[in-house]
Amino acid sequence: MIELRAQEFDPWRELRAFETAHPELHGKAGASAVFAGTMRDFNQSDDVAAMFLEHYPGMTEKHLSAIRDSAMRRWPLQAALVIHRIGEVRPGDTIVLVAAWSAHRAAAFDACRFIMEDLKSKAPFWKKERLRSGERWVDSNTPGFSN
Amino acid sequence: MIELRAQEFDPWRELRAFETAHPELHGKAGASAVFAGTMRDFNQSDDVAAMFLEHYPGMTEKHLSAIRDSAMRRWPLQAALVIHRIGEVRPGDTIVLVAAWSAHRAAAFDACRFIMEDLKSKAPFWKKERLRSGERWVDSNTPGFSN
Amino acid sequence: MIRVKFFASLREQFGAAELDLPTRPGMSVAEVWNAAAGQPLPDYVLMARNLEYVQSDSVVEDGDEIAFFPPVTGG
Amino acid sequence: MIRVKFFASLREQFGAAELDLPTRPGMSVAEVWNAAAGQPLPDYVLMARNLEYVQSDSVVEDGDEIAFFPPVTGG
Repeated sequence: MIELRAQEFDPWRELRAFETAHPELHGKAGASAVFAGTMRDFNQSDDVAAMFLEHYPGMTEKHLSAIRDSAMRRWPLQAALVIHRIGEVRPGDTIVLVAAWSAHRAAAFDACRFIMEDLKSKAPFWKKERLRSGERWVDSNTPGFSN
Repeated sequence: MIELRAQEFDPWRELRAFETAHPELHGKAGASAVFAGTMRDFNQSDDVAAMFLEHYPGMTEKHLSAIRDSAMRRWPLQAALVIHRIGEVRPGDTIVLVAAWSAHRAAAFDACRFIMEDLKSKAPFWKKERLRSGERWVDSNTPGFSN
Repeated sequence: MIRVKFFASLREQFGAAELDLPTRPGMSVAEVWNAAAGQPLPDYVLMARNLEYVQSDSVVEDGDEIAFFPPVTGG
Repeated sequence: MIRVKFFASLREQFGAAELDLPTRPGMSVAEVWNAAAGQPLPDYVLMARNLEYVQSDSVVEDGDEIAFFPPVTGG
């Protein structure tokens, strides 16, 4: 499932709801790997009061679906979920939720991270931060691997 | 936090409760990586009706705490959580929940996987499966990386 | 005609989210940028044709939607 | 005296979860196994001394808790 959300959401509640809606996972998916990205109230030493998340209607949904499909082909997943916020976001709000369910942990871990890295580097979203001193576009995402 | 649980638990509810109990994470932890391991109703082609999870009281808690402390030293984490079931477990029950909170996703992902791999390969737990045809000890865990 | 879209800082820079342009046979995405922006295409700009990433030498067709945007910062 | 513990399949194999054994000076964990199990230590068996993993040549002391168990299968 791929979804863009204009309202605040609780990632853990979404995961419960998704598993409840997919009873076929019960007793089959031995492993689920999850990533939740949250808006911090600081970035590059400045206090960030709020943020606007712009996207490209049509392309963003299409790209997220393509990432998910690609992960489903590459690993033996039983399900994969991507929810991403759009519009006005406040500190502490969840921005992105990615989850992958599989029979074994290697596939779940690898697929979850693959989806996140592709999303961070290619999915059409742009953050504009609102600081006390004014607004600014975020330049670029930091790399997702330590070395 | 490290905990052994004798009763069934919902991993997503635990994560909500943990974040509610740690308001200092709000707006600070930009990334959380989570793994939930669930009992499957099949293993090596046999139907598994139930399972008993034996542990080594004293050593198991000590080892899990040491893994968690080691992850907290190695990565800039704001929090890390490990909950593991003991005793009678049924298909669909969550066996293990690991979560790591950090300002950036690389640390959260790496730490979550590190804790899981150490837990799988070294934490003193032993699974005995109950099949229709009788009981058997699980021999060994499968490797956690694809290649 | 093709529909040209700008997003984020590029949209603000050009003061418009979208505009329509006449096409010429064999026109590339880089030439669409030149016609729309009146300046050479900067290296950092990303391009999409009909909702999929393309390179600047990709050829456009009548009826296409061509988008230009800065590096993405989602997640 | 030392306290010797067996877990999982080893516990079932020996029919006992724990037993007390007298120590000898310089006694190794492998020798504790020999004295408790009456057979050589198999390669696959894991060992802990006072709740921490040790090797089979580790020397025990009076009052120690020594545990033997098969490969772990948690998580």
